[in-house]
Amino acid sequence: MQFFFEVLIGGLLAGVMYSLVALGFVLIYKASGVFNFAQGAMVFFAALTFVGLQEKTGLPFWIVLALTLAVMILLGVLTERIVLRPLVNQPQITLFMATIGLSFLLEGLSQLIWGSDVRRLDLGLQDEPIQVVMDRFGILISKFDLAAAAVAGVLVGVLAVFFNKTRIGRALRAVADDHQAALAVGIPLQQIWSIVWSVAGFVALVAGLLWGARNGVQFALTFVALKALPVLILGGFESILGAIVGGLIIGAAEKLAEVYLGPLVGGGIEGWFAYMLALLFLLVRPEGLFGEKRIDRV
Amino acid sequence: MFYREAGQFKTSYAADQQLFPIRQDRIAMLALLVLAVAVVPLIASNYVLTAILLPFLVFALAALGLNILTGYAGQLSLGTAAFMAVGAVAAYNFQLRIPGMPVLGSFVLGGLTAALVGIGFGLPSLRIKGFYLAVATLAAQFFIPWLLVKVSWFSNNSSSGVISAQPVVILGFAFDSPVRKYLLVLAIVALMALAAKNLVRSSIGRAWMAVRDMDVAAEVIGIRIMRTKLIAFAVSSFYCGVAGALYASVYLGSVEADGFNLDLSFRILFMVIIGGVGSILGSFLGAAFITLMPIALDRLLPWAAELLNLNLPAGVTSMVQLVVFGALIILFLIVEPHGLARLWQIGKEKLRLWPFPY
Amino acid sequence: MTPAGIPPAAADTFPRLLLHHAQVRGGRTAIREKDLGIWLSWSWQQVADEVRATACGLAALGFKRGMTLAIIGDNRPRLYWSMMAAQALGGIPVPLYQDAVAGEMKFVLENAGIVFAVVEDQEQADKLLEVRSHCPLLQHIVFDNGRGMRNYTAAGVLAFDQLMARGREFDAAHPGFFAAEVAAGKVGDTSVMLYTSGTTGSPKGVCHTHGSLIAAASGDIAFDGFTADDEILSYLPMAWVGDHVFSYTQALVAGFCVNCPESSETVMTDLREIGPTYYFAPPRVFENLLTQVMIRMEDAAPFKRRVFHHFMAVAKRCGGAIMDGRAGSVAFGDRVQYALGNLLVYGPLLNVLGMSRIRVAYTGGAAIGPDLFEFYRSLGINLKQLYGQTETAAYVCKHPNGQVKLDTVGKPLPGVQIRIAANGEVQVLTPSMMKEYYQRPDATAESISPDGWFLTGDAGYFDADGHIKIIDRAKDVGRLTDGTLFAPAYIENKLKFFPQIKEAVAFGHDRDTCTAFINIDLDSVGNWAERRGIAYAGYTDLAQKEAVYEVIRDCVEQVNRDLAADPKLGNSQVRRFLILHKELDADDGELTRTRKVRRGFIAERYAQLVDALYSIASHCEIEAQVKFEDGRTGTIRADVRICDVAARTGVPMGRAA
Amino acid sequence: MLSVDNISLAFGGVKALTDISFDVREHEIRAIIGPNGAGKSSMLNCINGVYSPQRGTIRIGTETFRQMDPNKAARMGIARTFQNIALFKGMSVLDNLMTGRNLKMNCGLLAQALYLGPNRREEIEHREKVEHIIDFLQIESVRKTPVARLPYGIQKRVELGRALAAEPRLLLLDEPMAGMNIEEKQDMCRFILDVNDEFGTTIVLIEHDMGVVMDISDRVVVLDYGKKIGDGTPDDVRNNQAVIDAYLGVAH
Repeated sequence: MQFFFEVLIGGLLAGVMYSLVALGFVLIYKASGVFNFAQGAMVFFAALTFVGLQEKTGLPFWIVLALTLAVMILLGVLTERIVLRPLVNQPQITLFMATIGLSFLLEGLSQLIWGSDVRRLDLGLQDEPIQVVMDRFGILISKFDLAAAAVAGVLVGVLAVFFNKTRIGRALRAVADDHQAALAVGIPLQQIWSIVWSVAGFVALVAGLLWGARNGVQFALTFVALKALPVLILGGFESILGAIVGGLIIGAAEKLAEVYLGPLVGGGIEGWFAYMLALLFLLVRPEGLFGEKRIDRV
Repeated sequence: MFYREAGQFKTSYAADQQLFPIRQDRIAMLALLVLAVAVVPLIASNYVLTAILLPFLVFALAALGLNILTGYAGQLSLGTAAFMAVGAVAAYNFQLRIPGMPVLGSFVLGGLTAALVGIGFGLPSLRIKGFYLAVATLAAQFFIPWLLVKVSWFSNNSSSGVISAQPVVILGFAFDSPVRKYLLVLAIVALMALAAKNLVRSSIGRAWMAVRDMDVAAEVIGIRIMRTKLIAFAVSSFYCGVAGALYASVYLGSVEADGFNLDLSFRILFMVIIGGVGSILGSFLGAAFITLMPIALDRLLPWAAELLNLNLPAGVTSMVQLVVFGALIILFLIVEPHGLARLWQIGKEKLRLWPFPY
Repeated sequence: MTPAGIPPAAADTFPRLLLHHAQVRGGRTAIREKDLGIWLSWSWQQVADEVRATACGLAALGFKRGMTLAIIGDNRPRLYWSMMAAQALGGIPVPLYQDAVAGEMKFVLENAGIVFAVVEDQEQADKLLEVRSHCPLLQHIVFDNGRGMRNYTAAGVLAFDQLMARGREFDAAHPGFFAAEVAAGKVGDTSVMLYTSGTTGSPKGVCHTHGSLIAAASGDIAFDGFTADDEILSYLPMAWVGDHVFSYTQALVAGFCVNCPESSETVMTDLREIGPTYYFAPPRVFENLLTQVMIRMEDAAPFKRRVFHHFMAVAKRCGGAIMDGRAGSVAFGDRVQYALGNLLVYGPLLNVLGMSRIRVAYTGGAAIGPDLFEFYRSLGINLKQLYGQTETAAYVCKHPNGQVKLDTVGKPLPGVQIRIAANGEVQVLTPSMMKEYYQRPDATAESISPDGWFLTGDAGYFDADGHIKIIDRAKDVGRLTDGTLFAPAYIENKLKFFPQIKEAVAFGHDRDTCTAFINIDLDSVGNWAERRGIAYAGYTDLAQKEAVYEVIRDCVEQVNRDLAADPKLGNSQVRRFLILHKELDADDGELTRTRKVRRGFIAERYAQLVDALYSIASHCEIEAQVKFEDGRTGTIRADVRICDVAARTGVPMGRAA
Repeated sequence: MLSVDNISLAFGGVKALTDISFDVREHEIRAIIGPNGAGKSSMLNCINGVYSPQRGTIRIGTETFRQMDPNKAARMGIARTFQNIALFKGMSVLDNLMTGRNLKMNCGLLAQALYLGPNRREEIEHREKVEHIIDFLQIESVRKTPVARLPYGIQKRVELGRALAAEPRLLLLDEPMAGMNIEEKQDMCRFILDVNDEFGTTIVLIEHDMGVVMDISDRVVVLDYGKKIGDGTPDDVRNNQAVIDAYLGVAH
């Protein structure tokens, strides 16, 4: 039984990591109605920039962090300027494909600038279990996971408040519903989108650091985005809460399946299991856990 | 400028609805066919045949399949490679397990199997729309290759999961040399393209476009949305299946389920976007573009490097290729969302109206 | 394929010609009509059968020899067949203008004693039903397109299909009847009655015989070598002699194929689809076409515009010469450029207009500006001028191939003699002369001289090469107080050549100077104004703009330069002009149905303005009655500016822009 | 031909229609009028199944339905046009009309792929029928232009053409003359009368323009705030006090 809990908590903590990335997707979708496939590439780009700067400059952690954040904000503004502004009123499918193009661009660019070899990323957090929990319950919970979960939790809280309460948050939601209507009301669309993409860049940076620290900064990081997709399906594209809950469910389910279901079928199921789960869920509720039901007005 | 349409009038609906109503288009198409069938095999070197033309044709077929689903029926799919994998493995197994099965027959059966799988993964499209559907097809993209590799029966329990495909022998005539392979694939692709063009301009094609443009209106005039979408999935997967079978047996020579990964799906999606969403010609233009682009880059980059005398480390070309791909996608979506096909169409329109602007 | 040649002498009436073609080339396509998106075609044999059924149908209804049959509608195969059917029974088809209002038709119905009428659709049928109370003779109205007429119960209204069904019954019941009727036809019978719109007095019915029309048609065919392979598009009003000669008599004699467009809006697209080899159009059509081409080219991309204007200049330099076969006189460099131009500009331009297959193109019915004439010839269209009236079946003068002079109407045709009377009037003796004006012996006597010559009413003279040069209507030709010849139409045509000017009316008879009213072309000047950011509310507002007056003044000055160089008309230069505040319109009676200016009526109606022209006033207040499209009348008040133009001395012939 | 019995429709709390009953006779032009938001379009959408009413039944011919679905309605010969044009933007006028005929085409998939033989014959046969409609609506000159490029008035006509292409028994027109000038309105009225007269189609028409309604409709239903306040010939509706109040806005 104990082993079950350990796997469950491990799964939940991994789930937090997923929801962190999913958050980036939700943020941009909620604000600009764009399903940003390049979020994964942004995570990889952020991590690589951070590590690259750390090596090159040798500056302390916090300064490098600030520098990387600046780079990410610049990236956010540039993306809005070059890619999104000309495509303002295009259908969602076109914007979606543009982000696929963006993800390829970012992947190529980051490796061009910083080279493509795998690098260690040390966050000062060790990946060993926490003694006290280990003794009492005998469950192996790595300090790293806990810390990561804490950071993610804080970040999510901040964003939830930001979205629902502040003036900019309301403007973001208006823009998501209808670009033209928002423009008509006088909301500075371009400015709003730059902010949103910068914040998404920040989230990507945090996710990049955490993921990078866990399994090294390398090209595989871009596949993180593919992990986050099922989370979005479960939680619904528009809701932050959905992203969190979805992430936890997927994380836990995946770990449990890997441990229990995997051997029966010959292992390696973590690739598609999350998707099948999400797919089944979709058949029941096509717009996800918290998504609003879309009424087709004729 | 070259069009002389004066005097070309139609005396019957059949004439008016034919594939190429304008004589100059018919001449151009005929010339193209003669060039492809007679001239190319003579002058093209083996390298050109195997490295450029074969993949171009196979990818064009797959892009055609995806275009039917995404371009005409409006259902976004990211799982093209998975359906190609099904086609390839099914064709291999049909040939292996049923003695005396003709190669072409196995291709068709491979396609049909892919169509069945396609319908399976198409079912969710009835309830869900847009992005959610893209994710459902992504599920197929991850699940199917894993399944084909895992279940060893498919790969005739070869350890590495890589099986050498059977030689292609039809009616005793071995299609082994590059020229013969090229002609075989050309014949298949041309026929299927013609079939696709016919489908698109008859009633099922209009039903697809109706569902794509406004499914509420389509339903009201009596189009069965579910049936139309499933047919789109089936036909599209059939095309991808056959493309997969050709890709494995004729082009690569080996059937390897892992080879049909997400990256291949994206490449085919790019072909459809850049080539032109919703146009048969667009699939071919897109396939040509995406196949030729890397080769052109390989030649161009070293030359450019010398020019700017930077020393480029080895692995760079593939990186630059990624960047260029991404940039092109964005460029096309901004400049001409309907891709090369629309540019081709505008060019043709200008020629017909020359020297007038409208 | 039998050589085109003239059919045997026995086939000397139109019905017999029809049967001859049905026999000789029964399978070939005789006529096509674009309907429901595709071109439906009928072979000569099918046409013969349809005409037979129609004729017997008419006979079944009581149509007798010598009766008249009214024909009203767009160019439709069935209306042409009705003509042949009437002629087969020895009757006289009387085509009317389809855009005439019911009132105008009433006069013709009474004058020609119409009992039977074949109409195209509900629109025409309603007109006839409207005036039926005034024409007791009118018994039977047969309609072709029955849309909207399902529950018409008026007596004698019959569908064309019913007519043919009764015809087939009648034919079965009287087997020899049709052949006998056709055989009974004589060369001297009246084959058609065309009402001249006539600038003065009420219309007169011109009666032509089979003989006169076939003589004219045979002459035309021999002159230009038409064969059964030729294709024409018939889009002109059937009541106009131009269409009758072009798409009926010549078609029946040469046996070439007539194509009827789908509707009046789609004429240009149908012209492009058919690509006719023989084309005829009044100057107004060529003028509109030129304006359209210029406006579209103005909107083209700069590069395309430069290429276009460059090669047009080349064409202006040497196109005409090459067209006339005098290529030798053209510099080698120009010939290469012209060939290149053909590939890049002229070929595609003609192809888009649908004129690339034209072997021979004629214009006539009104004078055409020399530069407009030269524009089309330089593009490679073998455009030639023909001269003739309804009374002479338009068979008087034509430009022979290769001898085209820009300001003449060509040489007398074979079998035609021309003499110039004392007062400068052109008189003609031609086999294609009409028999008489229907029931108007007085009018007939007036226009045919005792020794059988036809008095054309046009003033003109022979030039050095034996070409006839028409300057104006004889009665309009006047003299300035100092005696110089004043030909208003000649001046007006020079003005009308400019795309900016749509219509012009010149005054000068018994005056010491010459002045003019000008109508600007709203499309062309409007487009020009938009390009320069000049805002305007409508025609009246645009017409009074200062900048517009400037542009028109340039045109008038150029015309003056041309006139100055002409020995006979040197002094009749336009000294003062004004731009009319409204467009001259046929509905207001200012133009005839074929858009010819009715000078007398206009002079009388705008006497106030004419006087102002001859005073020193620079403005004139005017109020005019206007009839709007839906029948309501209203008045337009405007303050019309008058502008002076400097006279030109004898400067050598300057080229108009 | 069609009878609607105490239909009620609500979206959550919003009561769009309450207890509406009226009938439509064969070959009749039945108008539904009422101020904006009276529930006219919702009524039409219930008849052809786009919305499903909570209470009441719809009887078409002999069959009675509680819930109608658009596909079944189409197959039973009910066609309609939409208030804001629902044409297929990606297609030309001709293709839009041909799509209207898809119920009548039943060539198999393989036959369509080969195109020759049966499919070609079927395409040509249906093309001819569509050409009659094009001729009827006088839109020959725009036959091959993409629909998106056409002016508003012509698009309305094309949508009417698409509905006619299905040769319906019952035609539901949702404000066919909205946003048209006088001339276009006269043309559209003539088309509607011709359709009713030539093809014998029963027409249910929603329209604001009183002049048009009074001229061409045989009987009129008046809705206001989702309730039926008037039913009968144009004349007795015109001097029905409740209707006048509804339009002149007497306080409720």
